[in-house]
Amino acid sequence: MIPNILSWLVFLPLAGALLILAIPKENKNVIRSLAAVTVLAAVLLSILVWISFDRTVSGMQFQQLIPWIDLGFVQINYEIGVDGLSVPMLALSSIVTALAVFASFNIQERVKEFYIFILILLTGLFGVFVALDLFLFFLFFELTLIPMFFIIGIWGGKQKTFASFKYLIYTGISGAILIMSFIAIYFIGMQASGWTHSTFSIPALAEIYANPAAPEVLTSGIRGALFLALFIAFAIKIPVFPFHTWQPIAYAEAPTAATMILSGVLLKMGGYGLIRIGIGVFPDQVARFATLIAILGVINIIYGAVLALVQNDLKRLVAFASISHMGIVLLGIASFTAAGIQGAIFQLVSHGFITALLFFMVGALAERTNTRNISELGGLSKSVPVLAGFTLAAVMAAIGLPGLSGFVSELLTLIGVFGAPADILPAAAVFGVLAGLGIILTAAYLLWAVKRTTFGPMQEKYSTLKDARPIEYIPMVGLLGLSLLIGVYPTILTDVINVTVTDILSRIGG
Amino acid sequence: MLQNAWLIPVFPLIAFIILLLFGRFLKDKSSYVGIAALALSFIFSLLVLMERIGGETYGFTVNWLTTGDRTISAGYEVTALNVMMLFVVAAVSLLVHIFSREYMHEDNRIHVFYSYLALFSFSMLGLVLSPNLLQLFIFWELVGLSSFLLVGFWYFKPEAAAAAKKAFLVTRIGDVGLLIGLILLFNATGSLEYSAVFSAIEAGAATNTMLTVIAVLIFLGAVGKSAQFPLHVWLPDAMEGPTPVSALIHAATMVAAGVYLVGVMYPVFLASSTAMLIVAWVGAITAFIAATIALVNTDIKRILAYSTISQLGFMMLALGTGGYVAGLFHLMTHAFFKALLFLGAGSVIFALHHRQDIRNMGGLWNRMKITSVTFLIGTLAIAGAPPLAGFWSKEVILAAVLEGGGIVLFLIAAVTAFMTAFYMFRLFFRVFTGEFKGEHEPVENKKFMTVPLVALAVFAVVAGFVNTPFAAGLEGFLTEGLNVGEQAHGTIWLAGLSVLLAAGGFGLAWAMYYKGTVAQDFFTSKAPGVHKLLLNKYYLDEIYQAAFARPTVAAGKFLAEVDRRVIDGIVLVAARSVERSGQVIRKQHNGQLQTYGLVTIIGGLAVIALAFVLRGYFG
Amino acid sequence: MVPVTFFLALGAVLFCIGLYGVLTRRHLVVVLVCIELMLNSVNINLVAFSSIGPFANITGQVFSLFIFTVAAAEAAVGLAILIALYRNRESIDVIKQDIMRW
Amino acid sequence: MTPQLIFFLILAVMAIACAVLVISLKKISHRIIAMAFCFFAIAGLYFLLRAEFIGIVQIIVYVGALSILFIFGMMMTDHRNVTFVPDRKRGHKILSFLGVGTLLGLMLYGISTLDFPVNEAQGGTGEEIGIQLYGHYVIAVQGVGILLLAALVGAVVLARKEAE
Repeated sequence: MIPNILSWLVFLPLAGALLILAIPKENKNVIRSLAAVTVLAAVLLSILVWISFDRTVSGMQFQQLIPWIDLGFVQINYEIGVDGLSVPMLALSSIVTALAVFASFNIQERVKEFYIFILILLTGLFGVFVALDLFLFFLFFELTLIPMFFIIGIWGGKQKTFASFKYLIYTGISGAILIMSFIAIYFIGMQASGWTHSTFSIPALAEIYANPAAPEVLTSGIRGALFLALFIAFAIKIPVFPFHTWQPIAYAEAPTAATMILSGVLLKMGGYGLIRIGIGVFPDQVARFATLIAILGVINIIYGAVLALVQNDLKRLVAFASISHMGIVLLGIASFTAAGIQGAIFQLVSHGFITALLFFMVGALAERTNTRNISELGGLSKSVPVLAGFTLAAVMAAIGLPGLSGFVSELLTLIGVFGAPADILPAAAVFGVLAGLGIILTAAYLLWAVKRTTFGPMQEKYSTLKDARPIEYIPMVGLLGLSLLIGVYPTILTDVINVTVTDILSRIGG
Repeated sequence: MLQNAWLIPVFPLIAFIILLLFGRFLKDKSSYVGIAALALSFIFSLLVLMERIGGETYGFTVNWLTTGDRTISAGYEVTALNVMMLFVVAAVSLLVHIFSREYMHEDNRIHVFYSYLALFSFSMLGLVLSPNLLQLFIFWELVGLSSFLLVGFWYFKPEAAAAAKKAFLVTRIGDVGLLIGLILLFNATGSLEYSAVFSAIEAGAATNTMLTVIAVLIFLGAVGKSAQFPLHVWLPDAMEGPTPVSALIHAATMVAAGVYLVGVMYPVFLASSTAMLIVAWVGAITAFIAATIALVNTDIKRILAYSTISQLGFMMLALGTGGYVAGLFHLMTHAFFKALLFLGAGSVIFALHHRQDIRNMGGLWNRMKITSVTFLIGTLAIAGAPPLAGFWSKEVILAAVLEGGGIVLFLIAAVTAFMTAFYMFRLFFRVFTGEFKGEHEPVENKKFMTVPLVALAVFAVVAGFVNTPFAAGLEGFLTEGLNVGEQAHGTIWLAGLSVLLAAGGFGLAWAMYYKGTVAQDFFTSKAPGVHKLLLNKYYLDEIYQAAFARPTVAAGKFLAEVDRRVIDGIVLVAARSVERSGQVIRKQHNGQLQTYGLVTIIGGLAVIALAFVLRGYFG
Repeated sequence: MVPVTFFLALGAVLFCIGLYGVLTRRHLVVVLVCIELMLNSVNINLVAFSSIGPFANITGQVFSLFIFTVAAAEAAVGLAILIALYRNRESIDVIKQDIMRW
Repeated sequence: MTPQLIFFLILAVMAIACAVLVISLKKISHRIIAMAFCFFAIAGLYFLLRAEFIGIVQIIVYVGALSILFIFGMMMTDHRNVTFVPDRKRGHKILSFLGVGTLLGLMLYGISTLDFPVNEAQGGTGEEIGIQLYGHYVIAVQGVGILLLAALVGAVVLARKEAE
């Protein structure tokens, strides 16, 4: 066991980025292989964390605490650690990023900068998922924003500038709300502890907010306002209707690898934050606003699905599918049951793999046909059978075909929703049935898209397309294999999550 | 042997993986891989069946998923019902694999076809072996996937692509109902194991309303899969797939899974009389309307498809009226004779170079002897001619309906039985008798195609003898240790009525299509409106299009506009207004140092003034 | 002894006159002159406090020496800029020096 | 009415009067001379405060060097034309006057309410200042030296005619 393994993990990609910085930009292949080696090392480390994680213990593991900024009245620590919620997210980020690196080997211009940005992004992601200090969390949260802005803005499609600025401004607003609410949580926490604690540490704050020494400070209005501010900040990231409009264009314009990371992992920071800080610090408020969250979740599911139905651009279609699928996370959280929260976390991971695969497939098809317009495609099964087959498999995973991971998260979430306590989520069955409707719609728009792109008579102009290159098998097989793995044997994932979820629920007597 | 039952689905799985990875190198040798795997499965299931008769139920489970303090397990189970199903599925599947070798040998994607077929066999056998509802659901979806893949096998035909999508989507509606039903069941009883669920329900774990809801939702799944009204519309379209697929999936096995599901969950249905009533009526309506559509259709495969729907309705009707054994017995016999009919149709279609319209057929009796004879056996069996398989199973169904369903349902069943005999013989006479109408003289097909026909014909003759009024072997076997209520038995007058109905149907068809003593438009000219209605399948496709598909797409278009103009519009307006105000304020920066200085002074003074007002002078 | 407040008041008056000059005069040289005036008024305060005040000590005078140097440097550089500006734009009207906008 | 107060009043009135002249005279050269007198009066005030060294430096640096520098600056630019057309807007002048006046009022009010104990230091001889400068503040002196050098070089570079 490596001491301080989490710090190694977090700063390994940064070190890789610094190394790449030292390489002349003409040596593209050296840069590519160095990036690949770095991300593979990160994958290994994150899997090591996964393996050595003790599944029987609730609470944080591999903790590390270094005092960092001490201004007397403000103390910020470098406090990191993982529990069953973060461990899967670490693995998800490293794996999806690694596969995205392989998927982006065909990028030719500004290779050096591209991989530096990707690696910095990975450090930010790891940081977010291990940070136990609100301030640290925010720092890493913002650190992910900048590389992605440049990646979209430099390597994006036709409307890249507009897309990248829209992304920047939306997530910037999210970050601003986040830091304000963090500071408010900090000061109110200080008052609530009877001026005995002054901390940004999430576990300590959870304790303070659960058992305040000065309860009169924490009126239900203040708690509600703090939670809603947090919720909006994360809702922009997830994204939740009506804060979603940055997403389709950002996805559509970003290069394939970036879209994979963006949709596969970056979004998950929103869901993760909502569970880690939202449920972690304000469980009572989650219960209080459960109906609101569930309504937004169902709107996400159905709204995203109905809009995906009429998209003509494949990437936008998948983007709306992503919105639809993130609704399941919200619904799981709102159900406030072990199964529901487990389902939400499972969906974060599973959707990470599936949507990355979908975007990769769309990217691979678009690269060959030079169009993403569904109306111009058709009959691709004939010319590129392997790609078409993997596309179909990805679509099936997104539809929630059992045996692939999407099904497990839908199942767990629905078990949670139908079993939700009536005092927290009234009319749970209605939400469940609407989510079921969403599942049908998902099948409708995805199959319709498949029918119009890969099925049908072959078009002459696509008869000479090249099928999958060997390097493309790595992301395709990797992502599909992982989805299959946790779909066939979900315990591999749930035994990591389960203790943490039970612990969260037991702390609030839920 | 029972401990090794899990191997039965594994053989096709292995075949699937081999064909997926190396299929393109094996080309048409891949058929041997599939046939070998299925042969092994068939032998194993035969062994398991023989050991289970007179033996005990065997089960094995491992934990699959833990949520909170509840666990969902996975495993397998060998019960009386599923060994019967295992045997039927393995047998039909093996024969279809053999048949397809010849039927598909011209297709250069034959390895893909066999890999899909193996995937289907794996899923279907796995479905049957499942010890709990969730695992059943998992395989349930996988058979749906294989059905989708096989229907869409000729994806370059737009009709096939559309049919595949329709099949998946329509069954998906039912599947979501089933999923919700099983989740409700899980939340109510804390388990999904069949035995645990049943004992929990007996102990009163769920209220009566809840049970009805659960049963209806589970039945919704069966409605989708077994193509019951109103979700039956996908099955006729699914005939776009290769004919062996239609025989295996859309006649014998997958579509029967819905019936099997109701059979497996029978105690849940029994606990709710409302649910039983719904099952019975849905079955009856389905049986009736599908039979009426089959009367006028002219596509050989679609007639058989509507016949399948109608027969599945019969099974549901039986189950809904308490005829547990009757429904499942008919499931088994129907699997054999309908597979026989479909393969026979496949043989005809293959010989006629993929022509399917019966109006252009005729006179094949002398040209394709084996196909004709076996097809006749199938026709007789489905019409209910004694002592073929269909006679015995249809008779117990009629008995169950009469006893448990009342006179209205019985009349529907009787009329449907009459129509069944009529449209089947109409099909037979038009295809095999009369004048041959094509150019190429058809010849009998090779052994790979005729051997399965003969084998199935044998089954269609003898399968009925496992459960006769004289020796109700199947009934004892299936109901042992299960509380499914008293089973109805046929009387001699019922048997007479059944034979009479079959004979009536035969006679009318004979008169109209063989002898010509009754004009072929005798009925259609009397009621052209009805005829048109039937030809258009009650306009159900059009109604669904107008009621669901188009409004959804329209809503999508509308919401997309809303999204673009309103939601994104608000965002853009906010962004633009910031930009505009920036432009206005920018003009104030005119480069005049002294203005800046003045503003600074005044601003500073304002701050001081504020401090003055709020706190007094500096403190 | 003159009270220190008198010196402070004088400093304030000179400062304000200088400031007014900076804000309203249009000749760049005059503006610079006025800035010198403002710096001087600050010096008066420093020297006054170093001689008479609660913590009278020599540091104030040392500090004012530094201000002298800074003022000298400022004047030199300022005039150099002024000459360069005049050479390029042929005017030393403050109002016309407005290229540093937007 | 001590002699110091009398001298203070004389010098103060002189400084203020010269300062007002700086911003109100018509010709630029007159203004610079007024400035020199203003600085001279301030030097007198330093003597009054017994800061002789500072007073002498004031005369040398401001009255001597800086005035000459400004005169050079004036001569190298446009010095005939002091009034510019069109004039600044009246509103600007009034606002400036009001703003500056308010500031002055505030400061004078603040000064008038000051109340603290008064100690007198023993004057600032050159020796004492030298000890401080080259002892305690030696680094600052070095820094200022560098600043002056930089200003020297910078001024030369800026004012030099650009090579063609």
